Amino acid sequence: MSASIKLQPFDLAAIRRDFPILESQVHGRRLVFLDSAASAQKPRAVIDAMVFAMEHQYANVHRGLHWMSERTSDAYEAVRDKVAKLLNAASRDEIVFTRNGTESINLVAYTYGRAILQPGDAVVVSEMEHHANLVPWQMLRDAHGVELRIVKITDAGEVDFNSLEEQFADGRVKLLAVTHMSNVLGTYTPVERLAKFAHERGAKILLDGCQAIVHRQVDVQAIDADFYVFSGHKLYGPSGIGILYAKREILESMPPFMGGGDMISSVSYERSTWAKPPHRFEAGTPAILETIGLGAAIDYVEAIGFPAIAAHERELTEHAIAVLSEISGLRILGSAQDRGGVISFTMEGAHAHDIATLLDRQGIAVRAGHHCAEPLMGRLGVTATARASFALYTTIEEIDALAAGLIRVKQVFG
Amino acid sequence: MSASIKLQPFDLAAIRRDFPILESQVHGRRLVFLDSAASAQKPRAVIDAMVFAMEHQYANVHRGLHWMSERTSDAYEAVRDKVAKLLNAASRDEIVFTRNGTESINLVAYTYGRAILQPGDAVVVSEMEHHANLVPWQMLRDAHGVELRIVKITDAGEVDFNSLEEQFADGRVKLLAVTHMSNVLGTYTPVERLAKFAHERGAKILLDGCQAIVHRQVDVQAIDADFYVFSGHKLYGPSGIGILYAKREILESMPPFMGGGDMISSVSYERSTWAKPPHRFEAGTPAILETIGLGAAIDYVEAIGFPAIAAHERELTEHAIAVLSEISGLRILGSAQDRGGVISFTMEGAHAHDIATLLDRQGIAVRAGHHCAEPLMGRLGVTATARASFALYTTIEEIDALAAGLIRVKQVFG
Amino acid sequence: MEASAQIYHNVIMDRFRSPRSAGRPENFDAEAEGNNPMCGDRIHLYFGREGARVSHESEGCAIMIASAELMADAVAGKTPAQIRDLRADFESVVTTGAENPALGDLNALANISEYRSRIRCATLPWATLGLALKEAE
Amino acid sequence: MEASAQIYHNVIMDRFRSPRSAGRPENFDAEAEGNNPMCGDRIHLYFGREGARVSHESEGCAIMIASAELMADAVAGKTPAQIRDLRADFESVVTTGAENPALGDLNALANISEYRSRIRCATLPWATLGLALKEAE
Ligand SMILES: Cc1ncc(COP(=O)(O)O)c(C=O)c1O
Ligand SMILES: Cc1ncc(COP(=O)(O)O)c(C=O)c1O
Repeated sequence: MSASIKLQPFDLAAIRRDFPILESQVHGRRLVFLDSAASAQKPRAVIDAMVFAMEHQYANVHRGLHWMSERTSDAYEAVRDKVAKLLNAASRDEIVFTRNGTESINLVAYTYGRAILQPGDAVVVSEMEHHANLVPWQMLRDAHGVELRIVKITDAGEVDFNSLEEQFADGRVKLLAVTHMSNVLGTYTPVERLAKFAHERGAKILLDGCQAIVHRQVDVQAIDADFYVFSGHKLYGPSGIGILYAKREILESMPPFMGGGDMISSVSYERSTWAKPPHRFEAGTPAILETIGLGAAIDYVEAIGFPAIAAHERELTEHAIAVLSEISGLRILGSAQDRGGVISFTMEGAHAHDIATLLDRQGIAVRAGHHCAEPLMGRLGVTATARASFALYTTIEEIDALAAGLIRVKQVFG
Repeated sequence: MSASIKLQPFDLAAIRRDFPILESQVHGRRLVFLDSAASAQKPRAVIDAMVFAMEHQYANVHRGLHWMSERTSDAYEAVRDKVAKLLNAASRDEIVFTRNGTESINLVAYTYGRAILQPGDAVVVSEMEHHANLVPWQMLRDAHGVELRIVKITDAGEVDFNSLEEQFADGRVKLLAVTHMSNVLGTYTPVERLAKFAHERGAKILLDGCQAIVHRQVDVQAIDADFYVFSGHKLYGPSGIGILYAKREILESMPPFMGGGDMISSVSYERSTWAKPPHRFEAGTPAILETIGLGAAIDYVEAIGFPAIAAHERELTEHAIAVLSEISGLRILGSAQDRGGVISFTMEGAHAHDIATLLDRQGIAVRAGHHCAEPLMGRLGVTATARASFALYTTIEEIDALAAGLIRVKQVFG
Repeated sequence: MEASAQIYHNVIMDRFRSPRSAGRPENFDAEAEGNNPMCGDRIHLYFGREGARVSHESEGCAIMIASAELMADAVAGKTPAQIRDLRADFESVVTTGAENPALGDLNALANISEYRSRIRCATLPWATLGLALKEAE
Repeated sequence: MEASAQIYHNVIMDRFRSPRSAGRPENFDAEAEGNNPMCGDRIHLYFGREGARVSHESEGCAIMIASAELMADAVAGKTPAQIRDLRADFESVVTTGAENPALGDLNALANISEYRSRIRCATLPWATLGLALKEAE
């Protein structure tokens, strides 16, 4: 809604008031929400933007000549500019709206994967990928004869460049698809270095930014990313909207994914011609309200500013590592040099599920399981972990509550 | 929100108060919104349900063990039951959540189309399909060698059963994909008869219910539909959520569409196994808030009741045909026996775009163009039409305003 | 209907009703075809180098046809470079809505700027002329 | 922690900490494997027809392991038909939360009904026993 963004000082109490749900009680306790990496809560500004559209300015986009449709199209397309600016894309036409990060990766696997990659080419992913950045490539392998290779991670949870060298050695790798931040270990990957590495060897790079985009400034041109994907719902926006960024010439080389309204230039029975990107990849009525909500979320985050968010979350993460490390029998997984506010852990004698349930009784929401990263669990020698993750609204007190809660878990399971 | 639905008498004034946007002014005139077939406006109940979730009960679904996640999963999965009941599906597991009707059809074309249909098999669509039910089959034809055939419509705008016989004559047709209601002509197709026709000849039937679901009770078991698709945003729900219904044994035979979280049973590098339907087809974080909004929309529509809605819309349609027919030079396209509240027309001497713009100056929103049905335009011998479409909140006065507006258009273009 | 008059200006309705540059001329140096697939507007344009004569066969809305007509008037006698400048100035008028005194009657289309989806109707003849100019080079 | 005590009942913690039916027996008539791919819970179950003896090798959460233990107690000496009835009754307890006086200690798991995603932890041993019973037929 606000055209010019004014930076606010980082006022945590005020920020928390922006998120109505943080007032909630769970089992008679104030909610301590440490599951934002799965999906973040929504600020008032996002709720208001969606309500405003539904109450005052809504119609289908692109296809109408009337006032409501024109204004809704303007609001919707303005978000493409916001996302382009957020990522520092060279052009708004490099931004494709999808449902979520998962669809963004599948779109690439179905179109770039089947039309540009050739049987015999290889795709490399890392040992710490979310299923969203593994299963689409397995499906591509099985349907299209592209080889799938796995680059190892070190015990610290970082990409192993020796292993990367090996995977690339025969020159058949055409795509490196790798996370920008692990949703299990909190590791940030060295994306500029990875992009350079891939490009020097004639491969493109796809970055799964679902976690990273929430916590730090991303500049796709500085990184020289070929593809960058993320989900709106983790960035304080609504569910149902995701982003695929790709370089213009790559998008132009890609055939469409889904067919239908809005993605065509002309249609006859014999032959249809496709619209230019990004519309080529956006078939049917899009997630209009959700896109508008995402725009409000981007404005919100940018008004606070990534430097302030990153500083706050760094403090949280350091504090969390310090207090959790003091709990005997608790093991934090991963120790990357560059890591963010996602902490997975196990506790001697207590299964992750029991930890999560016992914390929930105390109003503390953490996640437990394989976090859609089953192969990584195998690499770490566990079947499941508990995970606490932090957002811009998380407080030091909440981390202390987690630590206290875990000590109670130990008492039950001790 | 309400478990038991109580039927209300059809109180149009009260219904209009449920839709905040209907109070809007456009160019200084009260909005007359006659573009609901493109996307419907949202009642307070839908807005409230989404706001409630964002303010009080939100987390990612399925993957969490904590209170917020469990309650959100409950609210989300309850909508599957509501949709199953709305369609009278035999089981909730036959309901797949997608982004929109377009994605639902693409999902079928990518999975059923590529895994079950064989090169040389034929798919039949009609001359009055929306691009959403044409382009995916063209893409399947070009990628997979399935033949695409077109069944003619009569001048009245009804499916021509002689033509249908011809298309099926060689026994190669395996799928009949046809609209349940035309978004241009307002024609309802005889779906029970079409299903019986297809089944007797060994073909399955897919019905595009994007328009029909809004206006009449649909019973997929009575129809004996194999696939039924629709979009939430036309049924007074939010954008970003669509439905694919398919018979259980068909869904079970289909491979997944997109890969990622939530659609797997287990994942290893070599091989992943798929979850059972419907989850097999729902990769990644779904449109949680939008699904909850759709649930509220279904409750809303069912509380009013399809018999009352259909009766009201029949009255509107008859009135509209009567008053528009009196305008000399105005031609209504299509005259099917069984038709609903979507009226396309042309006017001598005035292009559809000019009609729409001139009506917009008077606060009246209609659509103009090819309505994502370019081949149908060719069949009708026009390049574009203007279209007025009615919803449960449309009034007789609004139709009179349209007629008066069109008379002014004639004055300008006369 | 005062409001609508701003868009369906007399000049526009006049040129739409009684086009002066319509039809296929006997001699021309280049021709080009333009269409807007979203609405079916279609224009076939003929360009005569001498005197920069433009004629057109058009099927479409009033805005597109009037724009073709006013364009034919405006470019008459101009050089290709001048025409290209004129096109840029015209596109800025119809996208911003700010009239440009140097453009004369072309300003009649300024108010179309309110209708983002109709701007293409006004600019289609100019885009097609651009193609014809390239061909004529 | 009173609230959590409702779920991590003494009976449950006791059987989780000191399982009595764990391990591979020397003789058995059927075996079956169960796992919950969503969390990695895994149980290998052995069934001896005589006296309906159940033992298990389990890796997983307290709820799953305690449930396996309590199941082993509950089915001892029962016929396959009785076991199937017991399973249905137990599943109704853990899905509805309503205790069933006839089920004795199995009611210790009733409160898991609040956690829809944990109900599978409690029912996994029973589903696996179902497989073993089929094999033993
Ligand atoms: C008959 C018909 N089918 C399919 C669609 C596509 O719906 P959506 O754009 O919501 O995917 C529409 C609406 O535009 C329609 O009217
Ligand atoms: C690293 C990573 N990639 C991909 C995803 C998938 O995101 P979504 O479920 O929104 O598609 C997630 C979130 O679950 C994630 O953390």
